[in-house]
Amino acid sequence: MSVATHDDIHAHDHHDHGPAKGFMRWVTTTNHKDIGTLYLITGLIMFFVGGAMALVIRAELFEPGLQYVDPHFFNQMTTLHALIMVFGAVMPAFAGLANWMIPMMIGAPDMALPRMNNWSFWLLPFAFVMLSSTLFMDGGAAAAGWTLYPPLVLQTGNALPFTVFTVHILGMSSIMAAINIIVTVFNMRAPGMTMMKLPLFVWTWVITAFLLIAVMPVFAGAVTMLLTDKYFGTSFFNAAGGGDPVLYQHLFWFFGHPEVYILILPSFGIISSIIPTFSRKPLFGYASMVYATASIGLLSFIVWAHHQYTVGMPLAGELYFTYATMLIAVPTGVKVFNWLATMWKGAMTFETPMLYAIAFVVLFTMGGFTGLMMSISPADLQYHDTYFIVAHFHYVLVPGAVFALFAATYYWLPKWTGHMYDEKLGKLHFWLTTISVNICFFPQHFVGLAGMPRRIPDYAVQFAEFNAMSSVGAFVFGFSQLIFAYVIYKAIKGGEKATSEVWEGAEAHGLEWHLPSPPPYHSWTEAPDQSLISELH
Amino acid sequence: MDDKELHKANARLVWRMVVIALLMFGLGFAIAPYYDAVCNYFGISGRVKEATAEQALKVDESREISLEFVTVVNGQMPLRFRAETGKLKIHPGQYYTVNFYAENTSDKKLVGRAIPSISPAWTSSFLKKAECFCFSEQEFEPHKERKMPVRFVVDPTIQADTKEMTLSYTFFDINEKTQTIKN
Amino acid sequence: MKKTLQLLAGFWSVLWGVANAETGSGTGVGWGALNLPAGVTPDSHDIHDLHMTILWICVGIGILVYGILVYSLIHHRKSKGVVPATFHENTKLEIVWTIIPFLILIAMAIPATKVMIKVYDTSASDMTIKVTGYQWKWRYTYLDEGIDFFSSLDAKSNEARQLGSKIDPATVEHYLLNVDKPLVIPANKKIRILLTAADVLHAWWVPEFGWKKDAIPGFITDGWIKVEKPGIYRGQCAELCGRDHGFMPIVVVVKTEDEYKQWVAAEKAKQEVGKVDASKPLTLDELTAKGKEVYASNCAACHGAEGDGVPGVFPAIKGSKVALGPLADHLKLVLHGKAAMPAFKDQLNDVEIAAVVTYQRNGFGNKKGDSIQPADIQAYK
Amino acid sequence: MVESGHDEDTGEKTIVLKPNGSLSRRQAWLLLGICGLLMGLVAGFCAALGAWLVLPFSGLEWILLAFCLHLSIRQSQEREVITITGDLVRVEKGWGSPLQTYKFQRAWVMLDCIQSPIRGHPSRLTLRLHGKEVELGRFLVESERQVLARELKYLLSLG
Repeated sequence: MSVATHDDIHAHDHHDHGPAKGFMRWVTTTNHKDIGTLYLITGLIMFFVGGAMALVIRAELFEPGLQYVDPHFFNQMTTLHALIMVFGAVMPAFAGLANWMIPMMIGAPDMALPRMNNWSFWLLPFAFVMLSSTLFMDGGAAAAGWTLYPPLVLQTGNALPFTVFTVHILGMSSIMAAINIIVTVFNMRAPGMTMMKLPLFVWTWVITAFLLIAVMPVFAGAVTMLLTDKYFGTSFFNAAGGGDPVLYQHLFWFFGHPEVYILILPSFGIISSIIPTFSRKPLFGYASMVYATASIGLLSFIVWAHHQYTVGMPLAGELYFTYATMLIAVPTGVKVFNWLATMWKGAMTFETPMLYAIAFVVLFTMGGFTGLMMSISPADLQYHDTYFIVAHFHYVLVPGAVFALFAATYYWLPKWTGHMYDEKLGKLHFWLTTISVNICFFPQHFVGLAGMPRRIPDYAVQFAEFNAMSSVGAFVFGFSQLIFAYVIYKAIKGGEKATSEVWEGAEAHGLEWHLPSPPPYHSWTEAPDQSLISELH
Repeated sequence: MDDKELHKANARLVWRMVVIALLMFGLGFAIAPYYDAVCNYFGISGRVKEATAEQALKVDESREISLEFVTVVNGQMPLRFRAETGKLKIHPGQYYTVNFYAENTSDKKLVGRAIPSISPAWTSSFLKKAECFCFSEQEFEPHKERKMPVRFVVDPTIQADTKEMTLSYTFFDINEKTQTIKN
Repeated sequence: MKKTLQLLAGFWSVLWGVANAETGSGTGVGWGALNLPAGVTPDSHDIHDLHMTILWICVGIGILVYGILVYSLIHHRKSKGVVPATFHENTKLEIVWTIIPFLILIAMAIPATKVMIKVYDTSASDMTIKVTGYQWKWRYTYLDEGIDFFSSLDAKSNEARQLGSKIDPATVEHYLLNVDKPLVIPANKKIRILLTAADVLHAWWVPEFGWKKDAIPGFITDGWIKVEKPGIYRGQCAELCGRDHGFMPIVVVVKTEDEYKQWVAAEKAKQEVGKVDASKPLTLDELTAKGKEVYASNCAACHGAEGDGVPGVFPAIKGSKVALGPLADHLKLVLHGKAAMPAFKDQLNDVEIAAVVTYQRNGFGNKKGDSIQPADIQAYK
Repeated sequence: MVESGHDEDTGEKTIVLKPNGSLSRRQAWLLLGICGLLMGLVAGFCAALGAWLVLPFSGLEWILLAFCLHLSIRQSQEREVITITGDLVRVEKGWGSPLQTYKFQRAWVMLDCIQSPIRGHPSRLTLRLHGKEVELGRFLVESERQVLARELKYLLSLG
């Protein structure tokens, strides 16, 4: 590694060169903005890929009977849709935002380890090519759901080792991104930028990064054990050799629960940046927001088995996980109340980012309510593995994480490109998306309660109406996203010049608004003035 | 750093990467025998004998627990597996022997392994076995039946309101597994 | 277009039904179509009540939160000329909205705990039924009666659910929720359900009974039911278990105690008959007719209703070497299985095996012309 | 950061340049300790359940974290010490101890501050004499470099 050490330092030698030209600029870049852009574009592409898979699922479910795909292929679609959306769309998009914004927000010229930053991005395209290639293998891609539960997943053909290696590569990429963020935030803050002055987006990402480095090894270990069980005759999860298939579930969810918070905590940060700006008021309860995020992070380690209420845990276990899970409602509630209090008596305007932020608060709270219902173990014996669950987690992930990403994109797009986006198209995108997302997912609550299990390619006729409605919503939602892609394209190409402040009064809400739009290739070669920092909050 | 030096450094890096790739590839082949060796050394082979030596316990005649025996054959294993009795009323502290029978209904030799499971799960620590066929490999000649005794006791310290327990054995085909590995 | 109109009409009728529903009932149009069924067991009533309680608490909190939000959105907007306030902290308020949710949670946890303890109490049951999950059917074993049978998707649904079957599911009664042989249990008896699986994870779930539980290979899990009123209750496998996860329904027929006893007697008698039958020769037509039924519920899932199979995954029977080759090889494959092909030795009796093999050798244009008798199967064994 | 002072004994004028680093060695160890504890607990818990394969992954990750922190801190411990005596300007560069030393005749040395032609790109500050050149404070932010340039110009011109 001595070579890398040398090069990391060496990278600073090139500060005085502008960006290289052409394709190689992007391959060799160590610039946090370039890498952020790459991450964001990858996230958007994978959002469309995963979305296309969702549309295959919804097309098949439009009416009862099998019309288009074989059930085995359907299962591959549900599996890959989830893996791609989680690891391909949402996580890279958040990593992209972190790369773009964190150095600008803490007053640093770049990320702490630019070379590693490049590597952690460029692992992703290879991972996704590998994952997609499994679709064309003998026996098809993994079809056991994104949770990859054994023994079912061990019936996968040649795709299993590729899927497992994809997970390893994705894990490596996220770990390097997380470590980079931790090191950057701890060592690269501008003088005067204390921890309690960090913008909430940075705080939520730091906590996310800690969650990532804590749980990624568990997932890596668990999938490796799947591999050794299948190919090397070990019996970690094989009852025949004295193993336990439920152990995998414990390991998976020990990773998986913090993982879902990895998907939502940065959204909290984004929403906490946007609401104060458009309410023209400081964020209410900054300190309690930080503590609430940290306690959500901590709680996420001790509630995992609420995903497995039906595996036959001892009664004491069921009750413990019920109580622990219910507790999460407290810090989450604090966050929602703080956002409400921020809006209260503000002078609100409703540009697209604010619309998305408000929709986030409303719809994420919906997902929170169903989450609270599911935390109650006896009730979850009914909800478990039904469409009620599907509705719940899509409410927290689509109008939650994805809406936060939309909001962030509209909020910072003028800063990134130097051009205002098309407000009319933005609003059109917002209304189409918000209405269709509800048409898509709200009826799923009903079919779930009425008894439709999840992950089935075909269903009994009494569920037909709501499923048809849900499919219509999904298609409208899917195609509305083309508007989003077009708005971004248009803003990159040109448009009304954005000021450095972009939004009225934004300067009070973060250092990034003191840089010109678009910001210089290296952000804070000029240290932010102490007075700017002390004015924050 | 001039060009010549850079060129040298790059060449070195390439060589290092090639060596690392070869090592990783080799490790892939080495890991299976290595795993076996480690397991043999530490005695982790998954073939743990769960039986403990018989000890004298105070028999609690006043209490009776209904113990149910369940047999399961996993997958497509051609085995007819049953317990001699479906249910037994037992006193905690007293030793009992129950015979299990398994018949190979195929023309081929079978190797199987039985895994116990106890319900309610928390009672499993109270059911102690002095003799058991579980976890060890069992061979079945074609069309032959084998008798496999289980000798056990329920610890008298078990919670007073325990009235029912279920002991299940599931037979897994080990042949199948060794075959898939060879493939 | 016509399809869409039909769907819209159907959707309208559901909403209309909801609006006019007086009472909650488990089936048909009404609240049941939108909400958790009230159920037919003590556990399911408790769970339903608990669900409603939490739902209303959530609705209450929702009204409060959304009310404040909407008020703020209407009154605190810049276009109304509001001057933004500058407050950004209020310790007292923050403590209040930490403590109050905490108290609400405690109020929810108490009934939840009570219900959970009841659900877990499987003691003092009247009978035990072992349920084993297979890919993709259920096996029911009455531990006390010695009755043991498989239960898989009924032939009609199975035919209609094939890709490109051109059969409208709406014309199939209980589409995907019907089986060839349902589980039969007596009403008002506490029945312990013991769950396990033979290959991968499954989960046994009848919504009207209030709970589901995973079936895990090598392990047993349990639950109990005490159904209050006779009737037919339907459910499905709830844990992804492979290709045909969506096609392994559960049907439970609950009979009065007397009727149940009659059923048990008849079932035992039938098992005797099955043995006698085996020695009687059958005609080719009888065999193919019976074979078609057996094929539909046991083979069609993989090999296709028309014997076409799935290229590269499941071999076709139409024109296959096995079906047109020596009988011994064909029987060996059916009886003992191979790789993904299950062994049907213990799942089907001799008559059924003879019939299905005959059907395979003579159906799908495989004009082999031989009729296999149950006696041949016994001889082969 | 630019710190200037006098050597008490010799009365030499010294300027110490260091890059911004908000994490001290001690804090870094604390951070590593907390992460190690967290990851150790998690991996230990999994190993206790029987999933010991998590341990090597956790271990590798901790080592990577430690390595990255080490790199970043090493970068922020880069130092440049400029000492000005009667007729000599000495520049020492290094980490911990001086690795490179440059000496210039005070009377003849030239101070150059070149603005980058690209907007927003950092300027370069160099000392030059007879084809020998050394760049100063590459790791400084722009405003600090300007302060340094002004101070050096003043000190050198005092003659």
